[in-house]
Parts: sequence; structure tokens; C-alpha cells
Amino acid sequence: MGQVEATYELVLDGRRRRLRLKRSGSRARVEFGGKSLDVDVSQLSDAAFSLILEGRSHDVGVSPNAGGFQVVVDGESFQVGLVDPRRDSPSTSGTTRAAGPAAVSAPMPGKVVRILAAEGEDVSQGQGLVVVEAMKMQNELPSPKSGTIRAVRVAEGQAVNAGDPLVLVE
Amino acid sequence: MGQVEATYELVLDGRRRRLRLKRSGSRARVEFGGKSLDVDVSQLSDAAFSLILEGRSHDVGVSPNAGGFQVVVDGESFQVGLVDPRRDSPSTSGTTRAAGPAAVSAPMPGKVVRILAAEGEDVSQGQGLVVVEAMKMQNELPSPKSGTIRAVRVAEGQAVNAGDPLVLVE
Amino acid sequence: MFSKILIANRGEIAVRVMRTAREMNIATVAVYSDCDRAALHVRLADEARGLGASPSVESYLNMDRVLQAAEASGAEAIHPGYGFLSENAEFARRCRDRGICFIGPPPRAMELMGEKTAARRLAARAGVPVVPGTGPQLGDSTEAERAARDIGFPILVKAAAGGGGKGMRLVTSPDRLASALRDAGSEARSAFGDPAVYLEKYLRSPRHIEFQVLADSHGNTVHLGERECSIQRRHQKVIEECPSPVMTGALRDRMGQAAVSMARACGYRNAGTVEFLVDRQQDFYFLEMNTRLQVEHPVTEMVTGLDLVRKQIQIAAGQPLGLTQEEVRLRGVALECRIYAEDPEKGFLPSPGLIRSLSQPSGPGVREDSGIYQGWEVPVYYDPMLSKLVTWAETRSEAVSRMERALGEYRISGIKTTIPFFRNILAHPKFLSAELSTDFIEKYYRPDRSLPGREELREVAAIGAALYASRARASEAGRADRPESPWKLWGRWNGLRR
Amino acid sequence: MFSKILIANRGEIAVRVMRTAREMNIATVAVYSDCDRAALHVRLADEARGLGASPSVESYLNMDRVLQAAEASGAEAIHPGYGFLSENAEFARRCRDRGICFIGPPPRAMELMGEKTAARRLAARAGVPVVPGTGPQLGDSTEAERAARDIGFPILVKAAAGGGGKGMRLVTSPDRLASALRDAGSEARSAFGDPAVYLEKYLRSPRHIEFQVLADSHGNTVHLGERECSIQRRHQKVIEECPSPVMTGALRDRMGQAAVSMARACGYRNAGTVEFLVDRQQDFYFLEMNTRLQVEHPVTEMVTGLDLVRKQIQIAAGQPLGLTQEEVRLRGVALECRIYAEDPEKGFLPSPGLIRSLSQPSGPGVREDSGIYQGWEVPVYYDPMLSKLVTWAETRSEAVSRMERALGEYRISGIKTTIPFFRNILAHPKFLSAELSTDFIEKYYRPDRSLPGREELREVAAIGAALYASRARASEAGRADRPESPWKLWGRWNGLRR
Repeated sequence: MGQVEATYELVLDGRRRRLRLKRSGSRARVEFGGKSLDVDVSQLSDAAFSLILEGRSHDVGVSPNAGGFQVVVDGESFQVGLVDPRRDSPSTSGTTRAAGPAAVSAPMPGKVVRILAAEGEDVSQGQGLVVVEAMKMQNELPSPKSGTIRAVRVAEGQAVNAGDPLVLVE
Repeated sequence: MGQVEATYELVLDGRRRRLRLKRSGSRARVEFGGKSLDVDVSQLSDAAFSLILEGRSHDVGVSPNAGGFQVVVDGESFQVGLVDPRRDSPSTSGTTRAAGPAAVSAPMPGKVVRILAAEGEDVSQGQGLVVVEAMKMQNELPSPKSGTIRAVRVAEGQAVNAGDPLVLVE
Repeated sequence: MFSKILIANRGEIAVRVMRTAREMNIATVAVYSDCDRAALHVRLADEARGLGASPSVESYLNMDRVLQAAEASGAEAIHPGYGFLSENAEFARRCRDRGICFIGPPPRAMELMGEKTAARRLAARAGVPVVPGTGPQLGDSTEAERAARDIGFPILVKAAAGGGGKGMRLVTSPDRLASALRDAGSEARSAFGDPAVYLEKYLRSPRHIEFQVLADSHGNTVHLGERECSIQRRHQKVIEECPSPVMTGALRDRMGQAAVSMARACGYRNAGTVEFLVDRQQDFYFLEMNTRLQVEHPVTEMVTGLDLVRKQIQIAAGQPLGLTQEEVRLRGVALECRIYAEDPEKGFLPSPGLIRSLSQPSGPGVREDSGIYQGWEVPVYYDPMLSKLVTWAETRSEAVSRMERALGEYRISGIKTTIPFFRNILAHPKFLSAELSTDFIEKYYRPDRSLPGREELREVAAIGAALYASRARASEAGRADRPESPWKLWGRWNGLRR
Repeated sequence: MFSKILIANRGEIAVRVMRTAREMNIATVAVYSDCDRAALHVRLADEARGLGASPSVESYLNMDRVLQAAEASGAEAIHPGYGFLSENAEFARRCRDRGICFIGPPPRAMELMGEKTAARRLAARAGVPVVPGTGPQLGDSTEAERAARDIGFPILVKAAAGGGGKGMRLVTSPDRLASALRDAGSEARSAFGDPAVYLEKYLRSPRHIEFQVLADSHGNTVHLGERECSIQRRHQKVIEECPSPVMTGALRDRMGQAAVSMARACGYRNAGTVEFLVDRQQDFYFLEMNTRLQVEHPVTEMVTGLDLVRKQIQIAAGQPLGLTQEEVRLRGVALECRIYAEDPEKGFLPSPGLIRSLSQPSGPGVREDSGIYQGWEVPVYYDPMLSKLVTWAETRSEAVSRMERALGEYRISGIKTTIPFFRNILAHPKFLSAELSTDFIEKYYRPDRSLPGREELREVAAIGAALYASRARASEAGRADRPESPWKLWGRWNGLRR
């Protein structure tokens, strides 16, 4: 895999943490949380690694997603956010902001079965705005904040992909 | 997968056969052995396809090897040779010719444990020339023809890869 | 015996049925919707026929297309699996009219058991205890209230044509009855096209225990013991086991006999399941009969040693059961976890998508009935069940340890699954001590309760993410893997963001 | 009970042992050679320690390094699996000397059973029938010939320290005896460092039937019934089953008692196997005792319901067996096929390499104990066994059908395996009618006998190759996948070709 040296800003369990990685072939040195660790890395496939850290063996599967990565370690699943250094904010699907417009986006692919609010309508935080059906389950998506519906981007019966913006509240 | 139209010279069960393939996305038309077949193709991975031919479903895994391809159809394994149009001869590991020099090459990766003939020695067809060990098994490789050892390319104890030429008989 | 059958289903159950058919030397025909072209059940079948577009109504629920596929392929019988057309009496009749054997019960038995209050009446006539309750004619609200007081609060209002928790309301005091009747009736009308509801006594923390029955066309009916399915979420079973930890030989005989009586009462043939609620006094009440193979049938198979699909096919082909009640022997304990494509960290949100890496558990005492593979894209159109993980051992505690081991070995990335949810539940002391009830998950499941050692793994996850990111950054193609921020998309769409 | 154990092995058996350890809540330490860094047993272990270079003598056979790994990790016990150090009494002693529990028999029992003629003498003293034969002192050729005539031709000349067919000669007439003694002795010297040979009566077409025994340190010894392992190739078992199709209750009792006597006679503890040959008259003869877990132990596990590795660990930890002979119950029939990385079309040539695609069988009655995964490169250094496929069913014919189904579901590409070989053998009428013997493969296996339907699949193979080639041609990278012709390589090397 050649030489790599990089620093990442990660979001773990809601907290931002810095990780420094220095890798040369199967050997990696990681500085993280005040510790310095030697890691033996074996790449199993595009999406999977075997890591040995201080004698402990870990099987790791990584999948990129909207929020960063889903990382499955020894069968346990974790969400690890990655801060884009160019924008310095974690890219997270369905992220809301306290001020300014907030989008309600589809958390998974599916079909819009009901729209519960119209453009111009005042809504309160937590109020159901759209019902999306996937895998025979209906999921009501709540408003991230109190405000006014600025835009409804979808129609009932429409298919949507994960991350598609559905409604904008301001 | 876009459009493909090509003709292949294949070697199946020792016989050379022509196959004409016209593919557009998941639809393919194949002319082969005097028949014309419609095939529904679904690519499962780099190395695997699901094919439906006249209503019959087949699971196909393909691996390139020295002789062409190993093709596993519904769990049954086949060797399919491919004639290189630029050379017009099937590239086959360990292929022998009636006339001219014949190479004995390693049929699998392993270690040379014994060499049974020296350069300049006369040997007869079938006579053991080299013993290669792999996976705790010793395999004696016979001479493909009667003749004289022209060259011995390996030494006892040496590691070899599949296809490596070991001895040349002329 | 049949020489070819069509399996009118998809996913793990279609694969399950094909396996037995192949062992019986019967050719198999798969059917598939557009998005299921590369599904495992299509890959493993001898023949495959497309049905149409991905939504179920245009494919797996479309009787005309399924029947056309059966006729075009020359299949002599159809196995419906569970769900889809499996409990559709009209479909069973249409099969019969076309001379195709429907591998399941007679249409009349399906209908009798499909209407809940009719099934309750039949149970009562057959001497099988039912939960105290009413028929679907409730009269006016005064009469309904009188009936409710007779039964005693709390009561459940339930849709007569119902199922799956639709048209159901729990009522704890008389003053809430009228509105509950109105709401449940309206929900029942929209869900089933029938507003009829009835009242039933609400049992607190009951156990859900069901009996597997087999009946042939020669008059033989036996039961294969019970399954306990008390661990439920949204009225859906998620963990099942055989035998029930509270079962005794005497109770099994009585409940088994009740199950056999129900099957006889409705003229049942083939495999079916009689469901009961069991209270803390070990009194049992008939709940309903499922007229098909159940999702959870493998736990019975592991403990009895029988192949239920083989029995179904043999019965449908007119063969005698070849098994007396005395010959049914239970051995050891089996557990099943239903692995769903859902995100337990986000309220069990559906999680369809591409399976990027997968290793499935195996080894001693482990069976996996799965419909997935690495590289398969789990579609958005159907039930989220990916596979059923089953373990068997001599004792319940060993079967639980084995399940924990197998869940730990099950590695899947790309989509979220309920595997962590099961590890959480199985580690609960109340699960280990078998204090099961249908409200177990409400009472005991704490999504934020971490398994021991999880915190150490979080650090490893961070390293894994960084290693992946370093590769992605190194290659030009890396960026393409990551979906763009919805904010950017949004901005592009309507120019709101600058 | 131990809190951590080291598994001094690799591949499927290391994975197998870890599974049970995890179920017992015991932490596991894997060891690995350089080429096994990414092996499945390393991925599934809690901890992992590198041993050294890939050749076995520098890694899995290196006692110092294995013991260092155990001490560094704090493991309290070592499970040796089979092969490698599993029957090495010196290793067992060195474990003991360092205060590490060796999960296996006492060193003295290993030594007693390791020397063949000593084991034969012990058997005879314990009243267990042995194949008629001599000790290792044969005297001069006249005396040897007299001994041979007493036994009766044909006879086998066998190495006293032998195993695996090395130092073995079949002699059909007296005039070939002298040269056979010379050849066998010289082969034995080079294989085992000991030229001693002995004579044994040659049984024609015998069955190989072995008994599993378990003995604890509290004086309890039981047998778990038999395994028939008559299907052998190059003196290696390839298909095993439990129970033996020729076994009767009375014969099982007698042979089982003989097996228990052997275990008691050598002071055995832990799991062991007593092997017998059985002739057509159902007379049985002690062959040897294997002082370790056998490759084929899963068929016994499926039929008895016991976990043999759990029993091994419990016994090693000093726990009593907790199982009487009467409590051992056999149920149904189990078969095992050993899947090797060998090319059956090329005389079973080893076939190491990259596993490009893999789907493993599962479902009812199927267990796979495997050490591989998609993307794993099977190394050239070790035994070619990839996995063990085991099926269980109520009857033998169903277990065979299930095995055929499971073999058909097993899809692996990139390397060749013995799967087609097993499909061929299982389809043979003599296999179905259970007419098994150790020369079955010589007598009945015909590599060129195609399964029905194979010819149609050949056409599909051609289409698959063309589809692959069309992709490869379309992409620039395609060519890089195909190794160059050795002719071209040769030409480049020494300029012989122009």
C-alpha cells in the first residue's frame, strides 16, 4: 500500500477527535486520544481489514455512507464521522441547524406515501411532515425545528433515495 | 455494460469451437454450435454471473488462468481455452508439441524437491524429470516426449510459481 | 411425487424450500421481480421466470403472473412459502382449478381460520379454551360497554379480519371504550376493507406459545411440540425457541391435543400452527391458527429432526404422514434470531442497500437460512428479513451461548442489521433466566446498554475509518464512493444555498 | 475453568476449537505463520501472535515459538488441534513443565499408542483382537518367511514407527518377501528414522471403523459409538459417516467395549479414537489408536448431540465427564466430505491460490467447518484441506441426498477442489447401497464418468468464458489478469525461442 501519513478529524459518539495515521505497508502507527499505537494491518478486500493491536485481533469492515463511515468491528457496528478539511464540518445526512433553513431528508431509500404539511404552513418541532415507506414499514419524519415550510420537494407516491431532501423548514 | 460484439475461438474438451457474442446490457445473443441463444445476463461481481438461458438459471464463476479460464457452472468446474487471435493458438500451461522443444513447467506453485535428470541426458516419454512439492504432496512431473534434456532451469529446494518452466526437452 | 415445483416466493424462504426440493430430486422454478433478478433464490433455482415490476402487487402478489409462470414451466405444484399468496384461499382455488397442486391446506380451512371470530367460535366448539371475548356484533356502545365489563378491563379491541397489530386498541377503563371502538373500526376498514371489531380480554405479560401440527389426507394428524415466540417487537416475533422453557410434559400433551383438535375441527391438511397465549398460571388460550409454514419452523426441525418442507411436499403429493405422535421425539434446545435490515440505533429504521462485505456464521450447532450474499443489494420493496440464524445445543444455556457466538461471527457491512439488538437482548439476565413475555422488549430492552468491551472497539473503529479514508484519498476514485452532502444536492436543486 | 487458551493450529480446526471456546466464554489466542496473517482463524480469534516464516518447521511445528506465544499471551492451556504438535509427547511434556495445560492425553499414553507394535501388544494383552502379525524383531529372511507363511499370504510389511502409507508394502507371494522387507525398511528409515518393520495379515476389502472414546481424570471412560471411514484415497480418509451402515447394536457394544479397554489399558484421558478393520464376517481387529481429536469428529457430534471440543476442554480442566455410557444416544445419520484444494481432473494435483468467488452451503442439516473466505489465498505450505462439509438427516439416504444438495450449492472459483470428485462418488450405486470398503475408490471411482446434465453445462461454461473475455477486452486492465504464456517467459529467459 506504500507510505501514507495523514491526520483526520473524526466524529465518534458525537465528539470530535483527532487521529494521526502513519502507515507503511502492513505496519501503521496511530496517535489517538493521547495514545500511540502500533497496528499490524492486513487488507482483506476493498471494504475489510484485519488489524492486530497490542496482540488483539480485530476484524474490521468499512462502508462509506452519508455521515462518514459505518465501521463494523468484530461484528459490532459504529458510525464514524469524517470532517471534510475543506469544509470543516462533518457531512451528515439529515443534519439540522439551529438557525437558518433546515432540510428534512430521506433517511433511507423508499416511497413517499403521505405529505402532512403544505408550503407556507407553520409547524412545530417534532411535528410529522412526511411519511416514507420502505421495506413494508412506514416512517414518519418529524420537523427538526419550529418554523414555516419553505418548500416541499416531493409528491405522494414518489420514490426517493437516501439523503434526498424532502421538505425545507425555515 | 454497454454494447459488445465479438467472436471467440474457444477450446472446450480438447475441441476448438467458435462462439459469437452480441451483448447489450443484460441481454445477450450467442451463436454457438449451430444454435442461436438468448441469454439474460446479470453480473454478480468481477468473477461471477447469473445467466438465464431458455428459462434455465445458471450460476457462473469465471477465473482466468494460464490455459484460458476456469468456469464453474452450478458448482461443476470446466476448463475453457481461449485462442489468442494474435497468435492463433491456445495458450496452455505445460502444452507440448510433437516436434521442437517441449517445456515441462510447474503445474502449481511449490518447491522443487528433486531433479531426476541432468542436462544432456536422454530421456523417454513419461519418465519422471522433476519432483515438485506443494501442500505436503510430492508430484513427479514426467517428460512430455522422448528426447534430450536441453536445459534444467531450477535447482533443488527452489520455490517455483505455476507456469514456471523447469526443464526443456528436445 | 412431483418432478417440478414452482416456489411463489423470494429470499430466504424460497431458498429454504428449494433446498429440500433438490434433496427430493424435484426440479425447482424460481419467480422474481425486476429488482430480484440477481437474488440468491434465482441463482440457486433450476429454472427462473420473471414476473414483472418490483412492487409486490405487480410480481409476487400477482396471481395471474405466478400461475402463468407455473404453466409455462410445467410445474406440477406451487409452494407459496409464507406471506405473499400463502394464506390466500382464492389463489389456492385457482391453482386447483388449473390442475396445479397448492402445497398447503385446503382453501376452506384457510378461510375458516382467516376470520378471527369464526376461528374463536370453532375453537370453543372443539373444546379449546379461548381468551374471553365477544363476537363481531357488538351492538351499540351501551351493549359494548356491558360486554366489556363482563370480560373485565383492561380489554383489547381487535379487528375481526385483522393481523399485524392493525385495528387494535388497548382499553384500560370504560370511558375510553367508545373512542377506541371508533378508531379501531376506522383503522380496520382502511387496512382490511372491513370495519368489524370485537373485544377480547387483555392478558398481562403473557407468553406466546404455538404448536406445530401436521395433517395428511389419510386422516392422520400429529403435533410436533411447541415453539415459544414471546420475544416480539411491534407484534412481530423476533426470537423463537423450542421447547418452551416453561413447558412440562403434561402441559405439552394437553396443548398439543388442543392444537390437533383445532386442526381436525377445520378439516386441516398439511403443516399449520396453532397459536396460544399462556398466562402465569399456565392456563392457555387459543389465539389463532396460521395456515402455512411459519418463519420460525427451523427450531422445530432442529429439535424433532424432521424436515417440515419435506413433510409438506409429501402430504401435498398424497403420501401418508408415516409418523405417529409417539414417534415424535424432542431433543435439545433450538433458538432462532430473525436478522433484519434495520438500524437498531435509529429506532429500527429500514436499512436496504448494498452488502459490501459478509461473513456468515457456521460450525457446530449453527444453521443459517439466508437469502443474501456479498455484493447483493437488499431491495427497498419487501420485508426487511435477511436471514434466520438458528442454533441448537443440548441445553438452553448452551444454545444461548452458541447464538451469542454465532451472532458475534456474523459480519456484515454496507447495511445495518438487528444483530447488535440480538446481542443486547441475549445478554440480559431475564433472557438467560427465561423470564419471557410478549412485553419483554418494552420492559427490558435498553438500546444504549453497551455490551462489555464495546468502548475498546470504538477506538478500533476510528482506526478502521482512517485506514479506509487514507486509501480513498490515495486513489482518484475514492471520492466517488461517498455520496454527496444532501445540502449540496439541495442547493443545486433549488438554488436556495449559495 | 480456563479463562484463556491458545490454539496451536491453523485453518478449519483452529476455527472449530475457537468456536467452542467462545461459547464457553474462554478467550482465544491464535498463532500464525507469515502467510497465514490474514487467515480466518486469525480474524476470528481474540488475540493473535505471529510465529515466524511460513514453512511448518519454522512456525506451527516450532515448539519454542508456540510456547513463547502461550506465555506472552498468558494462556493457561493449549489446544493442539490435529496434525502438527497434537501427537507430540515431548511437546505435551514441555507444556506441563511450564505449567501450561495441554488439552489432550498424558504424554505416556501418546507414546504407548505411537509405536505400532507396542500398541498391538497392549491390545492383545487387553483382550482386544489384533490383525494376525508379528512384532518388529523379524530375524533373518528364513525366519521372516516362516512367520509370513504362518500368517498366510497376502501380507503387509509395515513400518513400526509408521503412518500415512509410508514404509508399507503388499506382498502376495513368498518370493517377493525379501525385496519387500528391504524396500520397506529403507523407506521407513528415511521417513521415520527407524528401519524397523513388521508383518501383518492383509485383509481384503475391509471396512475401516473407528470408535470415539472420552476418558476423564476421575476414572470414567465411555465410547460415543463409531464412525465408518472406509472411503479413502492414498490411505487418507475422504468421506466418513456415523453410524456405520453395517453396525448392529450387539457389535457396537462389543467393539465399543474393546475401544474402552484400549483406552483404559494405556491410561488414556481426554478424547481419543480407536481404529479397527472389520472384515466381511464382521470380525474386527485393532488397527491403532489416535491420541487426539480426529478430523472427522463432527459426524459423531451431529449424531450424539455432544460437543467434543467442549468435552476436551472440560476434561483437561479436571471436570468429570458427566455422561454415562447409557446416556450416550445416537440419532440419525451424519456424513462428512473433506473438501481439498486439489484438481480431480489432473490426478488430484494440489491447487493453492486465490479464492475469487465463494458461496458456502447452509440450510437444514448442513454444517460447514471451514477455514476459508472469499479473497483468501490458500497457501502452498500446508495440508490442502479447505473445509469439512457435514450433513445430518434421519436416514442415510436422506443424509446422502442432503450432501449432494450441499455439494451442489458449494461454489468456489479461482482454485480447484474435490467437490466434483465427491459428487461423482456419492452418485455411485455402490455408495448408495453402502457397500463400502477401503479399496472403494480404486474399484469404483471413474474420473471420466460425468454427472447427468454436465454436457449441457459445458455450453454455459463457454458463454461464461466469452462474457468474461468481453469484459476483459473492454477494459485496459483485462490483460493484466492473465498470466503470460510460459513459452514467452521461457523465451525471454534463455533466448531459445525467437
